[in-house]
Amino acid sequence: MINQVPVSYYLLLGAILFSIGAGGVLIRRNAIVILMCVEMMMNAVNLTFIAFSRYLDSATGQIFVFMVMAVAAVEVAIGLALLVELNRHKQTVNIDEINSLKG
Amino acid sequence: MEQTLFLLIAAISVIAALGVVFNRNVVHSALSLLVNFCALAVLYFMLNAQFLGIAQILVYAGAIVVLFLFVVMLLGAELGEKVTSWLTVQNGVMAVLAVILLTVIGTAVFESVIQGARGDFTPEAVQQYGQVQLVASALFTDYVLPFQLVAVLLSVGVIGVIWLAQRHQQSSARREFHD
Amino acid sequence: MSQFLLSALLIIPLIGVALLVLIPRENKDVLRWTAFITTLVNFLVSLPLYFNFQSGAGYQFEEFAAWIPALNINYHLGVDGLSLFLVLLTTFLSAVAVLSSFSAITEQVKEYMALMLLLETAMLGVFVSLDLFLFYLFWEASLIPMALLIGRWGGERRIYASVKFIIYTMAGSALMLVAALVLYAWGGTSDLPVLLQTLDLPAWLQVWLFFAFALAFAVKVPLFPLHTWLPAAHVEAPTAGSIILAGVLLKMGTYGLMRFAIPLFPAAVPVWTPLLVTLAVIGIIYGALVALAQDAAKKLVAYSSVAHMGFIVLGIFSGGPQGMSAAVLQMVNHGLSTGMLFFMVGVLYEQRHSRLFSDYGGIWVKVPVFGVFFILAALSSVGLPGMNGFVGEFVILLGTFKVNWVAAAFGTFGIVLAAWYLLTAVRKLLFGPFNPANSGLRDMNGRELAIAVSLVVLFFVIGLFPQLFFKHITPATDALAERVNTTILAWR
Amino acid sequence: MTQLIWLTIAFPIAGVLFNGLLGRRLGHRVVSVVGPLMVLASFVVGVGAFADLLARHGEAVNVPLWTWAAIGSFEVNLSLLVDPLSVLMVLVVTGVGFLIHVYATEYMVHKDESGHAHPDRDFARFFTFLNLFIASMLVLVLGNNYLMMYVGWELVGVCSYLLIGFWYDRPSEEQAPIDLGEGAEPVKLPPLLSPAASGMKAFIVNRVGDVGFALGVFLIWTTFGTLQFADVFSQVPHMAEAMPAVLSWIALLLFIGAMGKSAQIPLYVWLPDAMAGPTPVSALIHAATMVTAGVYMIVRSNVIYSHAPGVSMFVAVIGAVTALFAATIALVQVDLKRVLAYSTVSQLGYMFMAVGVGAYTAGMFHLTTHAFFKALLFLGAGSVMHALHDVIDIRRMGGLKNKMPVTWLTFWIGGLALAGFPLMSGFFSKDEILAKAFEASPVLWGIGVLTAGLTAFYTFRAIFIAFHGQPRDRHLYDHAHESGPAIRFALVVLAALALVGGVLGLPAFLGLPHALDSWLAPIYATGEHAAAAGEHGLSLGLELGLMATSATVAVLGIVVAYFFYVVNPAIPRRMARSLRPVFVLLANKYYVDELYNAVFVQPGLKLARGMAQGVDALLIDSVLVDGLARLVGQIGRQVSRLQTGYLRHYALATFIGVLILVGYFFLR
Repeated sequence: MINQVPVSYYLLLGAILFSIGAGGVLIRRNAIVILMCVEMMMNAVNLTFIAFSRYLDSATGQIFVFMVMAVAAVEVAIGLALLVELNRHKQTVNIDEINSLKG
Repeated sequence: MEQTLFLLIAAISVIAALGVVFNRNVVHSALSLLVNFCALAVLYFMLNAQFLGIAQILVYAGAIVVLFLFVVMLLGAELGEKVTSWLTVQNGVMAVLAVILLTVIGTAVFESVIQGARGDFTPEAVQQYGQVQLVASALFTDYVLPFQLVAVLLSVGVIGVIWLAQRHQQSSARREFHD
Repeated sequence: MSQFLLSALLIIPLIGVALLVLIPRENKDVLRWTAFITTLVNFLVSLPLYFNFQSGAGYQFEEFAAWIPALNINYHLGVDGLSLFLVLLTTFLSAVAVLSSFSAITEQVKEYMALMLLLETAMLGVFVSLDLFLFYLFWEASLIPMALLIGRWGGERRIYASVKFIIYTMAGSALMLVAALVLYAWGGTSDLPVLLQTLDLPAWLQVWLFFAFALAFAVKVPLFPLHTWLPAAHVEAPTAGSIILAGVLLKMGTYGLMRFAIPLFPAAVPVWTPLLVTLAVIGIIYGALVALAQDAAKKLVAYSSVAHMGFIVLGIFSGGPQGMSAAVLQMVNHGLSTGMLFFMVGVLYEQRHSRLFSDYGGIWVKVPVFGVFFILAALSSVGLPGMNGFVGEFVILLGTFKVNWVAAAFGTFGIVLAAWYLLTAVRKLLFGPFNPANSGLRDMNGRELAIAVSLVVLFFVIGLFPQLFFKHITPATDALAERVNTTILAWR
Repeated sequence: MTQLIWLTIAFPIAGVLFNGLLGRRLGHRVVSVVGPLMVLASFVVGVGAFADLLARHGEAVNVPLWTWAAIGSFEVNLSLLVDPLSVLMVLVVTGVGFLIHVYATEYMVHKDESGHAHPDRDFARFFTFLNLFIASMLVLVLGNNYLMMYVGWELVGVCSYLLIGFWYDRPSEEQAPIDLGEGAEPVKLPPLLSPAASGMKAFIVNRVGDVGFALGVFLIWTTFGTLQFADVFSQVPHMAEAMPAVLSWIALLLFIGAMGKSAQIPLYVWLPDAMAGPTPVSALIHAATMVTAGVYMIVRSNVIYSHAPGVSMFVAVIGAVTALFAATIALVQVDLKRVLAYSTVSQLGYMFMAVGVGAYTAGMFHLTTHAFFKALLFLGAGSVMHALHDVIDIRRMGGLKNKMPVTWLTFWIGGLALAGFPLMSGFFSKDEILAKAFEASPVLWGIGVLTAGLTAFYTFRAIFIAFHGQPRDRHLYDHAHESGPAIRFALVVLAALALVGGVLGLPAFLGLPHALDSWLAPIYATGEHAAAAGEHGLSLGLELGLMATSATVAVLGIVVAYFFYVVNPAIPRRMARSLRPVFVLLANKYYVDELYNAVFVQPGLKLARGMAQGVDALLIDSVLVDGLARLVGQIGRQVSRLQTGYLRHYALATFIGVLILVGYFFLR
């Protein structure tokens, strides 16, 4: 199954997904959606890793994705836990109201 | 044929991604995230990374999206901001920035020829040994240390979450005591 | 024994601190006397420095020990004509300061005395170290005890004063550190004698390095625009703190100029001399004028220090050996006479807790002995012949006149202003109708008398027999002047 | 005895230490013995040295003490010079000094009605300072180099400061306005400065002069490389050709010092106010010795001045103008001591006129005679004050001659000498000056004669008001009594000296040797005697004529004074009323004090305050230093505002960072 699809397509797709994720992080104010967008950005990166691994015939790409997945999982878990905790205090997840870090 | 399949899947994933960002209802965006992950899983299969495709579905689609939905249910779906319209100036600026990032990476992707050390993970080898065996052999030989570290990371993560949640019980318990 | 003398001088105060730590906090008198005896012992140990000092030009009582061999930085101590009398002045004034603070300081006496002893070590370190980094170490070390002394036992705005004191001096000396590093890079070593022989920096670099060093020292002197920390620090410092601050810390600036800035960068001296001489002369006139307008005794004496230090800088940059050796002697003189003035003001402050002239007036009738000593101190500061001030000022102006008669003319006019503000101070304090508010004043007790008499005796010894001092100072300053002149000729 | 000359200084210093440390405990009697004894001892040593010097025919001897400082080419060895000029000054200083010390032992002790003696509270301190003054004056006079002269110069300045301000707790006094009779509005007089203020004024004005002197000394060292008199004077002739300008500058600068110390025109303002000090101080310091230091300095440096003709003429002119100026002010003074003070300024003007025209001997001669009769007059005034409980305003005196015969008689002798009455010492010395002045320029002589007349007039005006006529204050008159033995002794001895003083310098045509001229000749021998001051350029007839005119002018002054104040006292008031503006001007001393105050003192204080508040507190301290601190504080606050607390901003910041990095790496 030779791949007619050149690697640049995959990379371009990865880039698009990454940008949409970044845009989402910047636009949305709901913490949960932001976390989702972050997940999307990570996945875009995974995609490019696998694309490289496929076209450079080396397994390292895939192993990296493996690591990234682990990190992503932990990150979401902790993120959501924090979010829940935050909600306990501020009764909101809208990041604009959470500005106690003000200088 | 494969190209048309790729384009289809790509379109689905992009639309799903946009769905995540621009959906007023958090649950809908979570679901569109699920679609996106599945689309990506298919792409992984096409890129000869079957194990990761399965892992993608298992970890991301199965665990993380479910976790999101669980949290959304816990906190109540409507708590997000009441988005009146998407066309505020700020969103515009952000969107423009995102597009700029896209163009920058995009141009880079096309110009520079991908080069790197060609490994031995050729499709033929895959046929011969099987994709999972090859990945496993790489993983447990020269990447065994990262593997251990990931293990540590995951356990820390688990403990962290439990502690956070547990603290949550104590404080509420203590609060009753005080009030 | 004599070749470990300098290290002994540095260590004795530390031993004193150790003793203080052992003594419980309650019995204050034991603390006070231990501290005083330590400083006294240190003074007596420093006397042999003078008696078996051969008045050649070289460094004497040298001590050499590798400190950081890897970086070629070593613990190199030594004394020559420039620093001999400053060491003696430090040990003497430390003893005077400790003795004078017996009745002034009541709370936390242990910490106070410990800080005084640490300060003494740091100051001595500055004057005896012949290694650039060792010098810098002691230079910064001397800041901390003095700042704490001002900060803890000072007057109302003491925090402001001590913070200003630290930051002002640190800012100056930071630049010096940079210059020292550059010098170290060029010279390969930080040992002064070695540097003096081997160093040949390009002229432009010498100009900049001289600027860096001179700035740090100018802050300390203090030279005209950089002097505003001095009155603040003096007014808020406790009496003993002021004595040490005026008596010794200011001299570290002028000493630094003569020990490091001028010999290491002789080519830069003619470039910077006009500016520094102008600032010195402005300092003399400006310091005197501002002192004239002061209504508090301590501030007046503080500004008089600015004026007197102006003379010293004028002497240093007068080029001739006369100016330089007189400048060194004038450092000692200023230390003694301003130290005594601060001590006398302190004696009054202890009883009346007020520094304003308006609270005093006509007190000579109430405290005759105090009056006599105060007038003697004022006259020594005015530069009455037969006392120490005159020797320094006259010879400095003489030396400067030969090179730059305009500066000398302004400087000489400065002594009129000096007479004006000092005698105004004497008139506001001692003369005039008796101010009944001072009826509670007591005359000087035995302890204060001992200090005053010892200082006045020194005034007359220096005033009548300055040659005892010049014979040791002159060889060193001749070498310095000759080094600067030869470079100028070669350079030109 | 010459080798022991240093004793003359050692004795007074011993007195200072003794009285200073023990005086208070041992009571005033011991102090009043020790004080004068020390000065007497110095006098005896002085006479011994005088005898030796005579034997050696005036050949100078140096008595080395110790090396003061030796730095490279700057070498100063302290040593005392015993030569005719310095011995003469030693004798004058210690002689007159001793008499004044004896006088002071009684003057400083106030007797109340019951005859019980109350010594002044600081009796010991007074004698300590008086001895210190004698020692300083001797240092000035005996020093053999310009450094010691400068040291003495400043020391006597400090002593005069301490002694003027002796009664430091006395406030300034108001002076009663002068009433001109017939309903004319009385003339208000400025208040008298307090002792403390006048002491400080004296010191600072002296210091201004000392600045000139110091610069002169520096210039001497810079040009001649040495400060010793002998070396300097030997190089002067050669320097006169090489750099005459430098020589004139040296002469001028040294003269500025003399102006300050000897109260000449611009810097004389401190002397009248110095009268706030006790009268012995006025007599010793402000009449006989300190003020003559300027004249001594010029006579000592006669070689320099004779090679700087321009400056010498300037000196003469300043002297003449000061003489006339001071004499005019003295005409209307109501305070006896201030009349004498202005008279001293005037007589000093004479001396400077003499040395200005090169008549150094005449200057010294007048200095000596002036020391005698002016000290006598001051002591007489002191005796009057002592008797009238410190009242010195002559308008409250009158007819004291029958109450105080000795004082009155000695005052007369002093007055005659001061006025230059024929055969008195003042006559000979003043006449010699006028003769020499005539040689130099008739204008100077004219001013001199006019001033002589005025001198005679104001002297006898004071005498007639105070001692003759009817007592104006009955209460005071009743209490007046003749002073005690010590005062009378001093007055009589000084009167004798004033009488015979003339013998020192009899005019040549009498055939008798001019003692002083032959005595001082050696000091001129060092520099060849440029000005032909030695032999008389005048013909005998002309000299007799000059002497006659000055005699008649003196007598005329006395007669007019007698007519004005004894025969018909109304006349001076009527004249004053008619010439009111002139009278007011003189009474207020040409408003010179107010001028100096407005031009120097107030602007100085205002500048000081301006510098203190404006430049120091505001510009440097709060604007630059604290300003810098505030600036750093502000910068800190601004930067902290970047931390808005909104996650979006942080995300955006990170995003932009990524964008830049990616852009840089990919597009490079």
